[in-house]
Amino acid sequence: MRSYLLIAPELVMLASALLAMFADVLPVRGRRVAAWIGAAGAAAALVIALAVGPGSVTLFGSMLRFDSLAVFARAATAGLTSVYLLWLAGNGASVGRTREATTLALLAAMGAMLMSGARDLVLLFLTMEAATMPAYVLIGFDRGDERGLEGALKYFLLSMVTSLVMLYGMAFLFGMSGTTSLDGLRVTAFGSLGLIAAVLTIVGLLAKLAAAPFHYWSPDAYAGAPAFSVAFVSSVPKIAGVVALVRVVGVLGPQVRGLTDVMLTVAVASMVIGNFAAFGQKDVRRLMAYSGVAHVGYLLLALAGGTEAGSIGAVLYAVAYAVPSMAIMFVVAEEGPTLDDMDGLLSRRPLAAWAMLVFLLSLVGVPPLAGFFGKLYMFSAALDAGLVWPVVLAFAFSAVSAGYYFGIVRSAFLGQRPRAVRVRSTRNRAADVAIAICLLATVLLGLLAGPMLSVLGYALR
Amino acid sequence: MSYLLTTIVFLPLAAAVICAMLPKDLAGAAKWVAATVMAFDVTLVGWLLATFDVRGGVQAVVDIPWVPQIAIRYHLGADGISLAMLALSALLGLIAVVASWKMDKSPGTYFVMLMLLQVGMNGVFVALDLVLFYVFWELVLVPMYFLIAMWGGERRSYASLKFFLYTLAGSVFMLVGIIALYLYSGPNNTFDIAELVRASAGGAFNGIQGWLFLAFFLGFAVKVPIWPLHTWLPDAHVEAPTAASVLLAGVLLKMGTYGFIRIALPILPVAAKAWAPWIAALAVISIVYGASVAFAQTDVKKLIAYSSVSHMGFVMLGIASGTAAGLDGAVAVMVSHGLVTGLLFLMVGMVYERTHTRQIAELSGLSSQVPAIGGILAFASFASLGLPGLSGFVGEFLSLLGSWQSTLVPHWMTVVAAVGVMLAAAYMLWMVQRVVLGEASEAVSRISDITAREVAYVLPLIGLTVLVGVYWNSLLRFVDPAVQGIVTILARVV
Amino acid sequence: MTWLLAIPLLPALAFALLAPLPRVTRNALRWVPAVAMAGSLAGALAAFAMVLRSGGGDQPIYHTSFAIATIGGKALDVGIQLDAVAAIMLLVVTIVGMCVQVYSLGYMHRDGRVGWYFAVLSLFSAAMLGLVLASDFLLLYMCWEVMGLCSYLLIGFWHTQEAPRMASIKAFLTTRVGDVGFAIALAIMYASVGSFGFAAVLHGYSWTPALATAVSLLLLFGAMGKSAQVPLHVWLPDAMAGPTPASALIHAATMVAAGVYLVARAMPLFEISQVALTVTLVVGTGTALLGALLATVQHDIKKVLAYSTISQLGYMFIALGTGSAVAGLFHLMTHAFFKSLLFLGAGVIIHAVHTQDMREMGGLRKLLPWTTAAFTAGALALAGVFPFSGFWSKDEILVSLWSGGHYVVFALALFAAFLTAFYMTRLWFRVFAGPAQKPEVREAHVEMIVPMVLLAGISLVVGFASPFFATFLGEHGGWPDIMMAVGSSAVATSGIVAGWWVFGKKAVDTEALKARFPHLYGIFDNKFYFDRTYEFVFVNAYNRLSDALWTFDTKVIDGAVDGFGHAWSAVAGGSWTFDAKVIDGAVMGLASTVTWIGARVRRLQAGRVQTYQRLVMAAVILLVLWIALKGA
Amino acid sequence: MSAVVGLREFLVLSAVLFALGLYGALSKKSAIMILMAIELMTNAVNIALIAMSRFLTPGLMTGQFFAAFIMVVSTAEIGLGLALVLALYRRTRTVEVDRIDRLKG
Repeated sequence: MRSYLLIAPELVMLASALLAMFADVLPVRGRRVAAWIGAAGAAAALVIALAVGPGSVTLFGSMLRFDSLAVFARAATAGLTSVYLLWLAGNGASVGRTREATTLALLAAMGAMLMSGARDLVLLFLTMEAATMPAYVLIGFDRGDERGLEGALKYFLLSMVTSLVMLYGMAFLFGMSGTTSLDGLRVTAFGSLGLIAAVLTIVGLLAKLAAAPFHYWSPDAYAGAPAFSVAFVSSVPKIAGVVALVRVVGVLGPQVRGLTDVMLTVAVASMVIGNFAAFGQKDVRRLMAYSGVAHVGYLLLALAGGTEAGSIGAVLYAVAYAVPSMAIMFVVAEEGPTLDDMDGLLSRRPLAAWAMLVFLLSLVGVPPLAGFFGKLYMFSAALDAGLVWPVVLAFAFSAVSAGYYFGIVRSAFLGQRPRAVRVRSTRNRAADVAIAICLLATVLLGLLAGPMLSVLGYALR
Repeated sequence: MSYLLTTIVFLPLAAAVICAMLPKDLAGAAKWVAATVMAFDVTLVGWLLATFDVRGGVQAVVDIPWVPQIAIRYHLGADGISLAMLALSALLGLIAVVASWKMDKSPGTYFVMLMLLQVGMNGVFVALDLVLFYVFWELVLVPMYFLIAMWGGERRSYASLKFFLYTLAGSVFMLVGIIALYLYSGPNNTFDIAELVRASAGGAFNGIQGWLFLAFFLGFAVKVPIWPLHTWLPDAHVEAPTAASVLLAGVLLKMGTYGFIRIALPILPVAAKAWAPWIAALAVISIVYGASVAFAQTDVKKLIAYSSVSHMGFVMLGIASGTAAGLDGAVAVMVSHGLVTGLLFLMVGMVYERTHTRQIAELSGLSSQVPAIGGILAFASFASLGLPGLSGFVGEFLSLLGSWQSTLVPHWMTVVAAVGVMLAAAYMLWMVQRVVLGEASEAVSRISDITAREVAYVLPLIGLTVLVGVYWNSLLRFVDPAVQGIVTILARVV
Repeated sequence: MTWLLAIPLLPALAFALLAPLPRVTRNALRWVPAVAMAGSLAGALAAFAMVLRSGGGDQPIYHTSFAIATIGGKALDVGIQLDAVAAIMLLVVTIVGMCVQVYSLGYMHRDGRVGWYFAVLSLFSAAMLGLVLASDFLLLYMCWEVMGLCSYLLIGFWHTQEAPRMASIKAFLTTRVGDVGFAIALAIMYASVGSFGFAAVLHGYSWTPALATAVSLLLLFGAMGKSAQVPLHVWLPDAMAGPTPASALIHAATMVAAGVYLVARAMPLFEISQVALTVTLVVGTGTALLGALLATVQHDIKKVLAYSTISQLGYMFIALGTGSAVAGLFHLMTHAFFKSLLFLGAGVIIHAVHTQDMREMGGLRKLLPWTTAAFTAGALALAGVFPFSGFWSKDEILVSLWSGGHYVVFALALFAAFLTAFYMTRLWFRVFAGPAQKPEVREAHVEMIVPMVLLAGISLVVGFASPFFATFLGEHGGWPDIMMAVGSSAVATSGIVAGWWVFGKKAVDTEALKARFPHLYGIFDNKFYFDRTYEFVFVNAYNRLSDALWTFDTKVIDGAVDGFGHAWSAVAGGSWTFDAKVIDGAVMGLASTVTWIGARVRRLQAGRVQTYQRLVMAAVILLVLWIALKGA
Repeated sequence: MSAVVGLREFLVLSAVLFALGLYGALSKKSAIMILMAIELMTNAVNIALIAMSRFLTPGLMTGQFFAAFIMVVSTAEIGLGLALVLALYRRTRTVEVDRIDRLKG
């Protein structure tokens, strides 16, 4: 029984997912009760995950072990999902079919939480698919809109192909090492065939994170999908994705000589394509897609360094990226996807406008917000590993990124065209509370970077 | 562990929060909140000035760990130079609030921005940890961007984004420099300036001082501004509202030069000495270039903006010289430029409020129609062209002495700088000639003279300009001991 | 002895009191500066008496200093001292200052801004007194510049008219050109000696000849700016646009003399380098000659006096050039008295006939008896006629020239003396002799007459003090020898006779003369083309340079950032312009270029899912190949 | 070719199948055909896994477990993919992947 306690958070998520799915059976009427249950469930999972904390006990024959990195990722995923569902509860009317959305979100989050603890190739594959399948449905959520379905299909086809490439690689990894557990892989000597298998495996993970040149699905998927699903898909699964990448690279990195160069090239490619493509975008969802590609580029740069500090920094930055980008998508979902919809936001909703500013500044990396400390921490690790020029490039790009992020700010603050008809706000307090929580998290993640790092189990210098 | 500096720096933040909380109809009260908080801030700084022991080096220190994992400390402290700049920043902040008393366009947000700007400005001069310094450095950018973008003139969106991107691009290099310092700072890495100075003396950065200095140079040079990185300044000044351009010219420009004095010189003395002739050359170009271009301006505010480029050229000349007189002169120009150019911008703001034009061609005969405004504008112009007996002369004269005395700066550069002083007289007097003297032009003929409120916020600047001009030690008493420390570091390096 | 500080501070306080007042009250209190000046006069007399009692000599009898700044730990001292030279200069400045103040009460009482005039006059006197009492070059330099400001304000007093406005900025900038040299001299002093005090710089430091030459030449350059020596003399004639009493004080007695005083103070330095002395001599001679020549052709009475001042200052520089500071200072003193007298007289004349053009004057001898008497005394003193003071001081200079062996300069000086006598007589006959063109002229008020008479008396008496003057200053003094006296008197009288012959008897038709030598007269008329060359070489060139730099600033540097996009469009062809139109929000060239690159990068995102898949697989294969090659 | 069908033959078969499936996924116009090609690739991976498990680690069954899991997951995913294609067909009356390109840029 003792070992089931370890995966209690995931079980709670599963239970609340099922409850949310059959919420109409419950005596309580109201459309958004599912979202409330989901939010409460996710919050409970967060508390339990933190309470249980890291342990060395392995489950299911050493396939699952939650060290401090995994605990942080689980807690972050659960927390973000809880905030997401809270916002969903607030915005139920405009979203429609909240029960399905809540269930999908919870299942995807559960998959992601398990993935962060996966120690075995098989479990890695299973949890990865568990995390992405609901994402396909979320992207294609609005059955009536063929753009959403088209986006979902593209996402589906591309991720299927890349997953199969990963599987093919994993098969050969298993072949050569005789075992599928990550610790086992560490031992075997890799010939040139092993190099290829390793690269193929990495490709699957990189595609999930939408790193260039495997990012092609994300701009179309995000542009087609409704904004609220992009909010979830573009932020929560990525945290667990980064943790998985850290695990795999941690294992394969030392044995595969060229792997760090691959990571480096992919990182630089992501930064270049992500930042340049984001300029001149009129649709905020597509802009955030490309910004996602750019930020994954920064993450991969830290991982390319190959140091433990680099991986810790990458995970911290994944959270520091997820929180503001999800919150931005919340505001976009409430206001409308294009820049013109954002015009005159300050006059209509001053609090939302200022919150939007803080989130964008965190993404640019302006201190004292979370983005800055994440980047500072990550890039000092990368610099330490000797990647001088890529880091200068990364900093230069984050400065350039101010150009396109400020496009949103300029229309929100300086745009004169308040929307003609004041649409009766379908939101209630809950949505604003969710955005406020994100705002608090973005600022505190910056100021309290110290405690955050100690939670990550990083030995105090 | 004194909490004085923390209160001084973060008091305006409290004001900002209060102003933000004010409901729409009470927005008018924002200015009172800002004024009282800034007044209290200035008194605190005054008290610090009074109890400051000139020989005591860095005082009022607070030093607690912030992000222990990578040795970032919340470390504040003030020595003579920082105190002088802090006093300037607090005083100009208070004056800026009083000067924007009649701000009617969404005043609540305006004063929130002004107070956030004040936090950044106060903080940057007392931060002794590089990351904390960088945090305050960047913190200033966003409020100033909004002050220009939302309350500026016609081309405000162009000017504000240009200002933001120029400085941000510069600060990117600075951040890389800071991280490189952190990594190369010997066994236990640190961001703390004092420890970095000791590490540098111990030879920690010997190989790469050149590259590090380049990184910091780019970051600071954009802010100073040094020719050719100056083109953002005239646009930002012309489009910014009066109070914003007073703070921009009075305090923000000094963050760049303060960076050189506090960080670049002490931590990278070898590179500073190697680069000195080049910096002096750029400084001299800035002086003559700024003066010449100012001579051709048709817009008064642009003229004053280019004059700032010229004055900051003197600061860089003083810094490049590396001598006690040069550095004293540099800090003196920083303080006096803050007072004098702040006064100039306030007067031009008054004229603009009344005549709604800044074109020199349309303005003339101020002294016959509004003698008080004309007189003060003339007084400020004479202080700006470096008339002895007023603060402008002190800094420029000491910079010239320092650069002649220094072995790093070729003598012909000091001669060109001295000619630059004469050129300053040319464009300033040419402006006074056409704007203050002569018959009252049509735009000027019906305006009213200075009001009591305006006199109230102009008087302290006039008083200080005369005080520093007549009794130099009123400023140098604080600045000189701090400068001696830096000169000894530079002297130790061959 | 700290009451010495009161001498410069009293007028300064008067200015500080009057300046902030509103115009009406300031006009009412216009007598305050006069009272302050009286106080300074009393102080000056007391100081002179004390120095006299202590027997003069070159050691200061009182010195106090005050640390104005600490630089690199060392204190920078500024202070005042009282020695023989200072005592004399104090006397000169306060006496002339008092006369001008009293005179102005009458001359300016109808002017609307008279209060401001007296306030600035008072500030000027304070600065001059401060300069004279200064015990170090730094305080001297600071007072020097404040005087420049006051001269700017006084010349441009009637700033609503165009001419005074242009003249004032011309004066300030030309003197500022000289001050550049002065500032660099100070920088050298500080670099080598470490302080500015007279004692430390002049006596306490062993200067190498080269360095001494550099410093003295730079100081000379500064003095030339302030004392209007060729080539920096162009501002003085135009400065006549200011009120006449102000010109009397500034452009006759005090400010222009400051340059001479500076060189006199720094004489020990000049003596170390022979080069500096010869340059001073040459500059002095050139200026003396040029001033005298140009004075002979001016029609404006004040312009004549202005060029005469330039010429006499040239004389003082000649004296300094021969190494005899005493002769220079003596001539400075005498010149101060009789030249200010002449200016005050000219003021009365202009007030009476309401014009400055001598061709409209004449026959004033009978109409303005007192003025004529006083003016004539001054004119004779200037011409160097025995027993007037001009004779003695000019004689001193000629003696020092002769004994110094500068025979050529001696001859030129004599010729200049002849010209001086000639143009003063020309002026006298043009103004006082001949038929009265404006009969209804009244004599000046008493406040204007008394100062003139006083100055006339001094000009008569002070000459006799020449032997005591030298001993008082610590040099060996004595009566000038007879031969030189006779020689110079002969030259002076011949000048007067020539002047009477041409202008008194109208024996020569000057118009015909002008017609026969049009070319020569052209040169004179254009003041040797100094103004025109400066205008072209410096002012216009600088205007063109600043316009060029501004366009460079906005077009090239700024353009480089904005234009990068437009330059790129030439490379990228039409598509860019379409994008630029669409993305009108592209704020900066840089930003619009990046947007353009973005558009190109996004071209791959063409929407067909299979192209995506092919791209992905191509990337995978590339990676695999690269790893395999690297791995093997 | 040795009479007995060894590991090498299985791996060759798996590679051929994988390549064919990949070709089909990349070139076929109809979405249904792409899904079938993906199914082909999945089975290729399964064959490889089972072969390696049989020949290299006969004692352990990990490879086969892995294959079993893959089959389960891939059926679910293909079902989901078909649902997507069906929904898309109902809206756009086409399954031609090339004509579904309204999202771009």
